Amino acid sequence: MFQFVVDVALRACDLMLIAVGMSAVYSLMKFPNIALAQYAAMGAFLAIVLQRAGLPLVPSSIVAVLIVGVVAVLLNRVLFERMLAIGSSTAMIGSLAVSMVISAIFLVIIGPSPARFNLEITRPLRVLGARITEHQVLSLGITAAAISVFAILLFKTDLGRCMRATATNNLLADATGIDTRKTKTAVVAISACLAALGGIIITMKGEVNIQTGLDLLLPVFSAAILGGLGNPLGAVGGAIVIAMAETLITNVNFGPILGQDLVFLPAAYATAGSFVILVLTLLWRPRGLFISEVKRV
Amino acid sequence: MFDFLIHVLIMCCLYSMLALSLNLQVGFGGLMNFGQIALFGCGAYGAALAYKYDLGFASGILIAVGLSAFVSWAFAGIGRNLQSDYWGIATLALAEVVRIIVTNEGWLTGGAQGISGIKPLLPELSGRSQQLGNLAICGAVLLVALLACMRLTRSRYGLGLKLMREEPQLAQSVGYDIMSLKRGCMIFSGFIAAAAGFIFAHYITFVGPDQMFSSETFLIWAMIVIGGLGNHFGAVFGAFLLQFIFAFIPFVKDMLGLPTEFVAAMRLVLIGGGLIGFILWRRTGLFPEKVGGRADG
Amino acid sequence: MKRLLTYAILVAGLAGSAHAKDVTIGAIIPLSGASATQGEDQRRGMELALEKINVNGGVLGGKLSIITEDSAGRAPTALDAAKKLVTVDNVPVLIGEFSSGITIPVGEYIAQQKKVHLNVASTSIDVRKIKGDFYSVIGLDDVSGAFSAQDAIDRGAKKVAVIAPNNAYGQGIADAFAKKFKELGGEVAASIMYTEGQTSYRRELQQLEKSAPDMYVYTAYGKESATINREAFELGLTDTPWYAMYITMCTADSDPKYIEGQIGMDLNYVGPSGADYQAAYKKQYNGDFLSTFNGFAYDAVMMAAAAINKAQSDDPAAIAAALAEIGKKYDGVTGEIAFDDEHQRVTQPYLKLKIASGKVASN
Amino acid sequence: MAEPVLKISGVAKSYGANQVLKDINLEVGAQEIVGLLGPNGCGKSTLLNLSSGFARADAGSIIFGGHDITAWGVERIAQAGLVRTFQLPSMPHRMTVAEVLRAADSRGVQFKTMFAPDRSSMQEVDALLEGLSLSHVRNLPAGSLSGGQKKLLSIALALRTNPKLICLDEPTAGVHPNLRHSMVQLLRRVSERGIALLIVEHDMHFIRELCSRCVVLDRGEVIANCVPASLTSNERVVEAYLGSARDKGAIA
Repeated sequence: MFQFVVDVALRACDLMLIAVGMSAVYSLMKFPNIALAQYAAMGAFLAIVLQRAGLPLVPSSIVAVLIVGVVAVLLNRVLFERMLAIGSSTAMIGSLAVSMVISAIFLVIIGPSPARFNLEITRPLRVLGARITEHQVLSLGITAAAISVFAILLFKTDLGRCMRATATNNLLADATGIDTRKTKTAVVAISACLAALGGIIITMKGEVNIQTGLDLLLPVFSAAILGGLGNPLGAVGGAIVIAMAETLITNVNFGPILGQDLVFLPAAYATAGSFVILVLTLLWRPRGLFISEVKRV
Repeated sequence: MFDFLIHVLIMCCLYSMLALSLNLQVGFGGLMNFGQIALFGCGAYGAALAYKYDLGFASGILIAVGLSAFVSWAFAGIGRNLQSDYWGIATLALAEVVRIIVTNEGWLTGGAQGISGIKPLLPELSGRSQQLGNLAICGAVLLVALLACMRLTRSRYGLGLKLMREEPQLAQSVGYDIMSLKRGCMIFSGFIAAAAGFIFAHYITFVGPDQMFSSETFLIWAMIVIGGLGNHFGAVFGAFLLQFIFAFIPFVKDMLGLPTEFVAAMRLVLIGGGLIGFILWRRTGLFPEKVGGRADG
Repeated sequence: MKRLLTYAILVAGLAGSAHAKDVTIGAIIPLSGASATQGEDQRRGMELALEKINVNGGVLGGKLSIITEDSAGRAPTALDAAKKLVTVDNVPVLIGEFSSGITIPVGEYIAQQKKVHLNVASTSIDVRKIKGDFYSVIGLDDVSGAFSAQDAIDRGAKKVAVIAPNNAYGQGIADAFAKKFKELGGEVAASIMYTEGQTSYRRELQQLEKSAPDMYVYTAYGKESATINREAFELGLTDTPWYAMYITMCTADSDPKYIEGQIGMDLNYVGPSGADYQAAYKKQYNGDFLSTFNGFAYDAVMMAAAAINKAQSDDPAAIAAALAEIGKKYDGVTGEIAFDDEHQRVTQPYLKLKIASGKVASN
Repeated sequence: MAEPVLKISGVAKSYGANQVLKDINLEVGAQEIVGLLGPNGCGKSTLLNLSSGFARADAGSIIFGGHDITAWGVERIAQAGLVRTFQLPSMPHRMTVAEVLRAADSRGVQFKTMFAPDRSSMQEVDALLEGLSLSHVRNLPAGSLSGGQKKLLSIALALRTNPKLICLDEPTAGVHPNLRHSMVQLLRRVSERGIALLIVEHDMHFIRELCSRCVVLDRGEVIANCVPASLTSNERVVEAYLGSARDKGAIA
C-alpha cells in the first residue's frame, strides 16, 4: 500500500513543478503557454551539457535553471507579448510554434538520442515495504522545497502581493501603481525556472530526449487545469489527483472479476486516463476543482 | 519526375481538404480545434475497417461518416461552455485518447501494426493511369468540398458562424443557437476531413495509428495560418505551398549535399517559424479574409 | 559539436563523389522521429558498405552511390520519399524502411513499380504479404521469437513475464515468443506492450511484477531500454533473471550496473566477415553498435552491389534475378543469408549471450 | 389593458449574499413603451438579463407571449420574439454592417439550410440602414462604428429578428446629442410597427418624450409604476434618487 503512495508521489512530482509554472504564467498572461513543457526539456538538456562540461550537478542545474529563466523572459518580450496583443488564442498557437522550433533546435544540436546525468546509482531503499531510491527521495525533497519557496514568495512577499493583485485585476493593479509589466516578467521568469527545475528532476530519475517536452504537455495541462489554470497552488493538488488516477488505472487488477489471475489495463491507458479526467473536468468544472464558480453575465 | 509530381499533387489535394475543413472551424467558426487529425483518422479507419472485415467499399464510407460524425459531435459537445483556449486543449487531449485507443485495441483496429493491403480506389487501372485516376478523384472531391464550403459560408448559416466567431453573445441575443452552430460546423467539416482520410487510406493502402500524431494537426494549422484564416482559397493555397516545399526540400538537400537530418529539422522550422512569422508580420495570411464578401451585392 | 563535424565530413564526402554518374540506389530510413537512433545506425551500416564497395572497384566499373531519404517515422513522408526515389532519381533498388507499418505501404508501392526492395529492419510477419521483388535480409519475428522461446526454456524458465514496445515489431515478436513458449510447455504469466517515448515505465514494470514470474523477457529500443533497465533495477526486479531479445540493442544505452547478469539472444554478426565489420564500425564511429540494425543495412547494400555486378546491368528485373541467385547462400556479416520462396530470410544464426562485467559476452 | 406581452411575477435574484432583486412584478403591454428607471445598482440590468435569458431567476416566473420563459435559453427567448440590446454593444470587426444585419435574422437557420443561398432581402437591409441614416457605413466593418452608431445598429439588429418586444439597455448613454433625436424617432417608428419596448434609461427627457409608463426600481424593489409626468411628485422616487444618487441630478 505504501508503495502506491510512493508511486503517486513520484508521478505527481514529475508533473507538479511544471504544472505550477503553467498555472502561474496563465494567471498573469492569460494564455496557456505550450512552450513551458519545452522549457522543462531545455533545462534538463542544459544541465546535462553543463555537467558534461565539467561542472558539478548542483551548480550546473542552477545555471541551467537561470538560463532558461532568461530565455523565457526574452521569448516573452520578443514574441509572446506581441502575440498576446492580438489575442490569447493566437498566443497559444504562437507558443505551439515556438515549441516546434525548440524541438528543431534540439534535433540539430543534441540529436535524437536520449541524454542522462552522470550520477552514481544506488540500490533502492526499503521504506515500509516500498522501494525508493535516493534520487527519488531527493527529487521529492527538491519539489517540496521549490513549492514551499514559491508559496512563501506568493503569500509573504511584496512581489507575491503584486502578482496576486495583477492576476485578479490587471487594470486595477496598474492604477494602484503596481508595475504590472515588471510583475509579469518576474512571473514568466519564475514559472520558466520552475519548469526547468521540474525537467531536471525528471531527468535525475531517468533521462530526457527531444520528445520529452511534448510528451509531458498534456499530463501537465491536465494537472494545471484540474487545479484551475491561474491558481498555481491548485496545480499541486491537480498533479496529485492526476498521479493518483494514472497509478490507479494501471494498478487495479481486473483479473478476479474476469475469472483470471491477472488482467491489467494497458499502461498506455494511464495517460489516456489523465486526458479523460481533463476533459471531464472541463465539462463539469471548467475553471478547475479549486476555483469557486462565478458565472459571468 | 512526372509521376512524382502527380503524387505530390494528390497529397496536396488531400491536405487541402484537411485545411479547408480546419479553416471552416477556425477561420469561420472561431473553433480552435487541435484534434483535427482524429477526424482524418475516422475516415482512414472507416476504409480500413471495412477492408479488414470485408464489408465493402460502401460500408466503408458509412463507417467513416458515422465515426467522424460521432467524434465531431463529441468535440462540439465538450465546447458547450468552454473558453476557446481550454477547448483547444480538450480537443488535443481527445484526439490523443482516440489514438491511444486505436493503438491498444488491436483486436478491432489491428493495433500498432495497423491495417495493410487496402484496395486502391481504381483497382482495374495500374501504373500511371491509376495515379492519374487517383489524382482525378482527389481533385474532384477537393473541388466539391471547396464549392460546398464556399456555398456554406455564403449562406445565412455561414453568416451566423461568423457572427458566433466575432460576438457569440450578440449571436445568441439575436436567436442563434450557439451549440447547434458549433455542432453543424464540426460535423460538416468532419466529413471533409474524413473524406481526405478515406481516400488517403485507399491511396497508400495502409492505415495505422502513427498517422494520427498531433504533429499532423499542427502542420494543418500552419497551412491555414499561412494561407489565410477565413479564406477558402488561402487554405488550399497554404496546403499546396507547404506540401510542395516539403516534397522538394529533399531535392535541395541532394543539390547542396546537406545531411538528411537537415530535412527533418527544416520541416519543424518551417512549420514553427512559418506560424510565428505570419502571426507577427502578416496576421491575415497570404490571402486575407474578405470582409463583406462577394454575395454582398 | 561532434555532430556538426560529422555533417561537415558528410558534406565533403558527398560533394566529392557527386560527379561520378554511375549506379545509384535509394534508401528510406527514419533519421528523425521516434526511431531516429536505429535509423542513424542503419545509415552507418550503409555508409560502411558503400565505402568498402567503392574501394574494391565499385559496380559495373563505376561507382555505387546511395540517396538517403528521411521518413521521419511517418508513412506519408516515407511514401513521398519512395515516390521521389523511384520516379525522379529512378533508382533500381530501394532499401528500407525501419518500422513494419511503414515498410508495408512503401513495399507495396515499390512492388507496383517493379523495383527491387530490400527490407533490412521490419520483422513483422505481415511483410510476407508484399509481393514482387521484395527481399527480407532480416529474419522475421517468427524466427527470432521462436528462437528466444526455445532459449528461455533451455535456460530453465517456466513462467515468464514479457514486455515489448507497442508497435508492429514488439507485437510481432511478443506474439511469436508466446506462441512458441506455450508450445514448449511454458506459461506466459503477463505480457505488456509499452508505449514508446515515456519518461518512466515503472507502472508497466509493477504490473509485470505482480505476475511473479521466474524470468522477465523483454525487448526494447535503446532509448526506452535504458529507462526500463534502470527502473527494473530500482524496483529490485533484477533479482529475477532478465532475458533480452536482441540483447545488444536492449543494453546499448544502459548503465552497466543495471544490466549485469542479463542473459539474452542476438544476431550473429561475428561470423568470419562479421568480426572485420565490427572492427571497422568501431573504428569509424568510435563506439559500439547503436543497435542491431546496422549489419542488415550493410549486408543489403553489399548484396545489392553483388547482384548488380552479377547481372552486369542496373535493370531492376535483371538485378532481382541475380539477387535470387545470390540469395541461395550468401555469407553476410549477419551470418548466412538464404531466401525462401517468398524472398524472406529463412535461417538466421543467433547467439546466446549474457552480460558479464558490463560487456556482452557469449554464454 | 389587453393581455400583456411580458409578465414578470414574483421574480427574485441573488448573487451570493447580495439580493439584487426581491419579488419584482412588472408587465409590459403590447405596443407599450415602458421606461425602467432607478439609481445605479438597483437591479435594472439584472432584470433585463433575467428576462432575456442571460441569467436565471431564483424565484418567480416570467411569461412572454403566453410562454413561461423563466428557464429558457437566450436564443430560444430571442426566437420567441424578445430581444435585447447591450449597454455597450460590441460589434464584429471582420463583418460589414450589411453582413451583420443579414446575419441577424436567425429564423430558419438550421442544419438543413446550411447550403441554402442567403435569401435575406437586401432591400430590407438597405431600408433599415436608410432609416437609421447609416447607409454610408454599409460596407464598413461593424466594429469600426462609433459608440452611438453601434447602438443604432444594435436596435436595427433587434428589428431584423422580427420581435414582439425589445429590451433596450441605456440606448442614449454615450450617444451624441444629435443622434439622440434620431434615436427617439426611430423608437417611435418601431413602436408604431406594433413592437413593445422596455427601456432602461437614466435620461429623463428621453423617457418623458417616449414612454407611456415608468417603473422605478430601488434596492431590488419596485417603488413606483406610473406615467413619467407624475414621477417627480412620487416621494419614494425622489427619496431614492436624492438619497442615493443626488450627484446624478437625473430627476429634472
